Amino acid sequence: MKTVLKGASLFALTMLAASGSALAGKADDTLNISFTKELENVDGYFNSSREGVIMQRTVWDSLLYRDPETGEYKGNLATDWKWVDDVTLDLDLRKGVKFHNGADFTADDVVYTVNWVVDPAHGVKTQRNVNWMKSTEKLDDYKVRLHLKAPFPAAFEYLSGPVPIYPHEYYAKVGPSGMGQNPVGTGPYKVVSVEPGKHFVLEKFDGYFKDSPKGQPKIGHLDIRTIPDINTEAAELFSGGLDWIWQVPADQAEKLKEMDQFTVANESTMRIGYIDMDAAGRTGEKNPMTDVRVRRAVAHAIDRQAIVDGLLKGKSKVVDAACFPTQFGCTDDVTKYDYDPEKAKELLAEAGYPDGFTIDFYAYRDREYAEALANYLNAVGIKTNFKLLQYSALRELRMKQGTPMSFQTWGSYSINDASAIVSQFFKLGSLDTARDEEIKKWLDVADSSIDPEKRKEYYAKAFKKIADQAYWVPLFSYNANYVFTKDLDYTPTTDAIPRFFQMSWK
Amino acid sequence: MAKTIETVEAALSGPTPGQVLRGRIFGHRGLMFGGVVLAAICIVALLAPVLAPHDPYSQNLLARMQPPVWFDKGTWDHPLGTDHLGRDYLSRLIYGARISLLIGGVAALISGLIGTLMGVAAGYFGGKVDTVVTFIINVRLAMPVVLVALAVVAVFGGSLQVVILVLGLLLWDRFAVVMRSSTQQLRSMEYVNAARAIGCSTSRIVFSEIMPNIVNSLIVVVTLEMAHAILLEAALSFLGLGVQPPTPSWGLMVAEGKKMLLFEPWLIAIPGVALFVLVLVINLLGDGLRDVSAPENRN
Amino acid sequence: MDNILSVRDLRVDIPLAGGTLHAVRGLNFDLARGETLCIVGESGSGKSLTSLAIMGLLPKMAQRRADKLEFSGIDLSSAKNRQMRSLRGDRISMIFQEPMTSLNPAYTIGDQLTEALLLHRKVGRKAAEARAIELLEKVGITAAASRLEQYPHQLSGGLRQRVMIAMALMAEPDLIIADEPTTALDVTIQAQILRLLVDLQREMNMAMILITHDLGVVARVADKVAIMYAGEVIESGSSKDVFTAPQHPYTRGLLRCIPVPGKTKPGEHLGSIPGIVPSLIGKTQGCAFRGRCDVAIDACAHDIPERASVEGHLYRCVHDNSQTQFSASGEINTTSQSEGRL
Amino acid sequence: MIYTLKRLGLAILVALAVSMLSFTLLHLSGDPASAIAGESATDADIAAIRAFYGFDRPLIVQYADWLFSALRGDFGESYYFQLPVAQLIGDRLSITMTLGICGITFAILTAVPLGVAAAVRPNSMIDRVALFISVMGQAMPSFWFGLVLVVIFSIKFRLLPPSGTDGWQNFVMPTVVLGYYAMPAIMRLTRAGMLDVLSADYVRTARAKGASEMRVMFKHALRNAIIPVVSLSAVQMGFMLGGSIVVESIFALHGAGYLAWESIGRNDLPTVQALILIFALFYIVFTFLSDLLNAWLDPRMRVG
Repeated sequence: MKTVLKGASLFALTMLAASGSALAGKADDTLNISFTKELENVDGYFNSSREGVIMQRTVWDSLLYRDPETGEYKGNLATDWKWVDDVTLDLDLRKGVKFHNGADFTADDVVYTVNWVVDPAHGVKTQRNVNWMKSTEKLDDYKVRLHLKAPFPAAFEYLSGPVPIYPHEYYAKVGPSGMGQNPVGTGPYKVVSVEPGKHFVLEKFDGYFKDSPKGQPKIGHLDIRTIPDINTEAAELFSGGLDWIWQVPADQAEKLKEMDQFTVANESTMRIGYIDMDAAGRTGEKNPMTDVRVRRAVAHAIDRQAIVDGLLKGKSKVVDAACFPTQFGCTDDVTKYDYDPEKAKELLAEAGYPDGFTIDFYAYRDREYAEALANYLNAVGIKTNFKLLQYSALRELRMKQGTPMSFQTWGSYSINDASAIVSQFFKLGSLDTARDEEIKKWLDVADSSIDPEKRKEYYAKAFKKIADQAYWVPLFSYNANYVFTKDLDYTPTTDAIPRFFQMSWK
Repeated sequence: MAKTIETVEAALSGPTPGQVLRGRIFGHRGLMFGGVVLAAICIVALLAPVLAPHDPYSQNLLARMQPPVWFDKGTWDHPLGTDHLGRDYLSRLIYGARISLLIGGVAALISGLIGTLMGVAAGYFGGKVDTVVTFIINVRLAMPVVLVALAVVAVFGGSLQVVILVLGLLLWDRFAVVMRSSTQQLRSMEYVNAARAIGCSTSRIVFSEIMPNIVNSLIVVVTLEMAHAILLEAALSFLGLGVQPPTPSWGLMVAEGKKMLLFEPWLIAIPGVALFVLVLVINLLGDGLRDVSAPENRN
Repeated sequence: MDNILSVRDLRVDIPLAGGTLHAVRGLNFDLARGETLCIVGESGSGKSLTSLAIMGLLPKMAQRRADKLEFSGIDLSSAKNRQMRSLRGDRISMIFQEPMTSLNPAYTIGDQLTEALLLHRKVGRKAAEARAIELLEKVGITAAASRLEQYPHQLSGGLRQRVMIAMALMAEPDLIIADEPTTALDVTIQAQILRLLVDLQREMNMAMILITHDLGVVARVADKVAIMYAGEVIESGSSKDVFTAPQHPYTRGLLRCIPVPGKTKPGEHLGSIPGIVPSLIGKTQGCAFRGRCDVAIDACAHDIPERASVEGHLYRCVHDNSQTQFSASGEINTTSQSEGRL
Repeated sequence: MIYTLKRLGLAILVALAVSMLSFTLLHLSGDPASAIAGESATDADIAAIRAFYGFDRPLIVQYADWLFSALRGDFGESYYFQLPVAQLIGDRLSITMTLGICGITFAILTAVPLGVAAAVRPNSMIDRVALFISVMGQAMPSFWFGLVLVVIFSIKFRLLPPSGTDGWQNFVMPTVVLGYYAMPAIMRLTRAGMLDVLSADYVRTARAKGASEMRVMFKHALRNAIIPVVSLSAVQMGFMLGGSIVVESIFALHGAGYLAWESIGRNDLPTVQALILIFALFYIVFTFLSDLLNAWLDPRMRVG
């Protein structure tokens, strides 16, 4: 038994070390990529997954482009833009751009796409991406006017992200499912074949317009497969069947790095983890979470630094405010709770729980982290009744009845603006567990003002109160590990959107 | 003369039935091995608080995945190493025996109750009852177990109770099929007819005439379904829809160690081997009991 | 007359957990073409094993030994499997006692009838089927041609046994062994089938070993009789000798159990022999029948000599019974016990 | 004929009951709208989706609606993929079917000869080996076995690809894992059946005809012993298809089992619903076919 186990692990390691990347994709100019999740529909308006965002940036273009290095907005399909007033934006469009199917890009495509997606009857999956727009009108063949429903400071962020432009004649003909199966865009790669959810083959689009801010695609082919199991992924990597994998868990990434056979890159992402508590008492008046001292006790009970060091590793950081530090409006100047189990116990005793209490603790992902959190809570006397639900089931529960306590994460859809997180959850919506009128008022001001300084001021007010009242216990920011062949030149970005068009062979 | 007859008779009369049974039990290697190891696992499970060197729930995030003692970096403080949260693996393994046995035992009990009830009713009453029960069995068999179990656990959320209940409610088919045919055979037996003729009540006939005679095959099915339930729980946990952490179930431990299969294979090997041994000995016990209770029907 | 089958000191041992079961102990007989040997005995007396021993079809665990086991000049005791196979179904064939289960349920009558012929002779399917039809008609089955397409389960027991007989005759064997061919059948059919079998045997001039416990049949058809008890032949000889002058107390008991038309009065008890057959496991000595025998003496526990009353009429008993004739009544108990009843 | 019709009617009833049960069970999860909406949807998104798919109607209406569409081969549209479920499944089913057929073939091809050999020589070495293999197979968790195979054959020896569906090589390990799951039961039944049949009178009859051991074994004995094995194999095949989830997830075979698992996680009800029904139908069809095959093998079961 003993020798068998020892033998087995030695065996596994030596054979990993022994294998090279004989079949690496550089030779046939194909980057072999794996996603761990099935992508439901390549049509970016009808998926809500990270893989969808990646495909959307690869196959299509939006009106604007935000440089991930500088954060500066550049023209993509638009060349120039100007606010007419708070709710009207005029855009000049780029000439000479062609879709993959040969059609010319004109104002008709923008008008059709925007007017189609803003209609709720068409069932665009992520309404927030489009429902701030009212309509578009064509001013001439290469000029459009965009009408907003209300002032929307984050408009550029959205226009440069989740609003890709589709060829109007084609989309009118095939609709979302046709677009999903035979995608046509203007982007740097065109889709050669699609097996829904399984396998996508992309080819460099030779007709990609020369002065795109995205740059020109360099690698000939992208071959994307879905491999759900990290072990299989790693095995494929070793056998040369894959050149690039990502979302590699910290432990595996560490081991792969030790072996020094691949490039292991780590970059932080905009996703943060937090504990959500039922401060408003939706699950019951006597719910201990309604007491601010209990919530503060929770904050003091958790050794966030140990979780970051032991579990998340990489570029993850402890966060104190309910936002990701680079987001516009985010501030670090809030109440901080250090790890102090004794203080947590004192606070609990003060609140009338000298012996602690038992409470339902929900989570939907990263079981490991949630389990570690539960263990910290148990240690100060908060006995957790741990429940891991599917995301949808937990969300349903939170919206209908609320949950006393849950481990949540939010990736802000890679929108580098605080509104993408705090305004989602603290404006008395069904997922607002604090239900603080004051915070809502501040956020309303911050969200709709177009004066950046005023926005910052009001967001700061909100973050301070959230921290002070410990409505959430912000925990840490996530990171992503990318493991790829040493032949590949690639640097990951904070927004966790791999840009294949910027990768090249060394 | 009388003496010769005695000798002849002595030559004819073998050992008593009790002796035969005892001889068969102790002579059956699989049965003995299965019985002894299973008993040992049960004892370990019962004495878990005494035997476990650490609290199976106490974590140390800075001492995660320490290897077992036989690796270079292993220490005797954690003879089987620590898991992904730095919890003592041996302690979790010992407590895990309780969970696996509980899941196997209670699930088999629930399914045994349902299946036996349906099987005996169908076999005893025949006619429409039999038709209905056979139909229900058919429906049950046609439902893809893993899929339905996954869906139900996904709907109700995984917890020990839910998993046990789901397995119990899904695995009764074999009980029903076996009990139905056993009861059918018994019902036509003379002593059952006799009991009916002298006016015994149905429940009396079922409990004092039928049940004692099907208990042998019942026990065999119980062992099979116990093993089945344990394996199925492991599969559900592997797919992420089994019992919930921090419960130290072996199935869950395999699932948790799965991610590190390539790098720390011992993480999955230890609970995997424990699971394998447990299921193996339960099966050996079941096979052995079947051989012993009906040697002519081996396999 | 040349013997087609010669058996000397045939033994069948079955090793069991509790010791060796000596199921057949030192059998001797000769059989010539055209002759019928009837082997008579209770169940467990070893008569079926004897027939299987000759066929070479004993269960794997059983061990066969013989000083001589010669069929038509071929030494069966040393014959290779291949040679045995070429004899079976061709020159020696067998009819089993269970017509209900002796036919393969998965194949048609025609398939099973023609199988032996196709295996042993270079004949085409057509010819084999023609022969099958001919034999089916011979065994008294009407619409023989259409029967070939039928399956065993579509036939009654009597018909199946007729099929079995036809099957055994397909290759015109020299020796036919019929192991209680009528036991499983209705009494009315039993007689028909036996009659048929004997007629065919005579017509084809085959040697036949008929295993039965119907003494009435034996009296009618046998040329030779061998009475088996507990693995041993305790009396053998020509049918006439054995029936008219039974020597062994067991044989006499048996004969008393047959109702004789005209002699047995209605309502009169038939004879029966109380007691049970002793275990044959381990070393046995002396007369196996002594536990049930009314004339047993202490010497019965020792070796029993083989005696001859007349030429070819042999029996094993301590008493020289040819000198002391038993009367037809008295010594042998006539209460109706079922144990030893045939 | 009447028997066949009755059998068919029963099969349809069973299928109906399964669909009704699973439909109810799945809709106990409540409103699937938030699942469809995805992680970053707002309340408004969910309300729009709820109205769009008609989740506000009574359950029975939704079921009836679903059933009548399903009868026309229309299983609705996947919430997740925005594609007709029928098309989605049709695509994946061929993989699962290939896997199932390979798996059951592997199981039969190993189990039957092993079972026959074990029955011919009970308690011999080969019998013990066969028993050992079957006991191992019954106790070994299939995900563990699959992962061990990946480590050995994909990484160590690089003989077989660890994942994907590009060629026959991709199916070797999944076939072995899936087949080994079904093999012990088939092996044991073959052995028991052969033991039974080998002591049957008609086997002795065949021997008495001078048939060779091979002929006795395969023509006379196996033909009869195989009848219950056929039924069992059909049942196992049904179980295998439904249980291929684990194997498909390990080897990244994008078959129907894997789709089912993912769809459960995504609350993609139309897909899960259709898959449960289709797996049930497979089971029903397989058992029906095995009855027909048995009737061919065993004339006693032929009716009319």
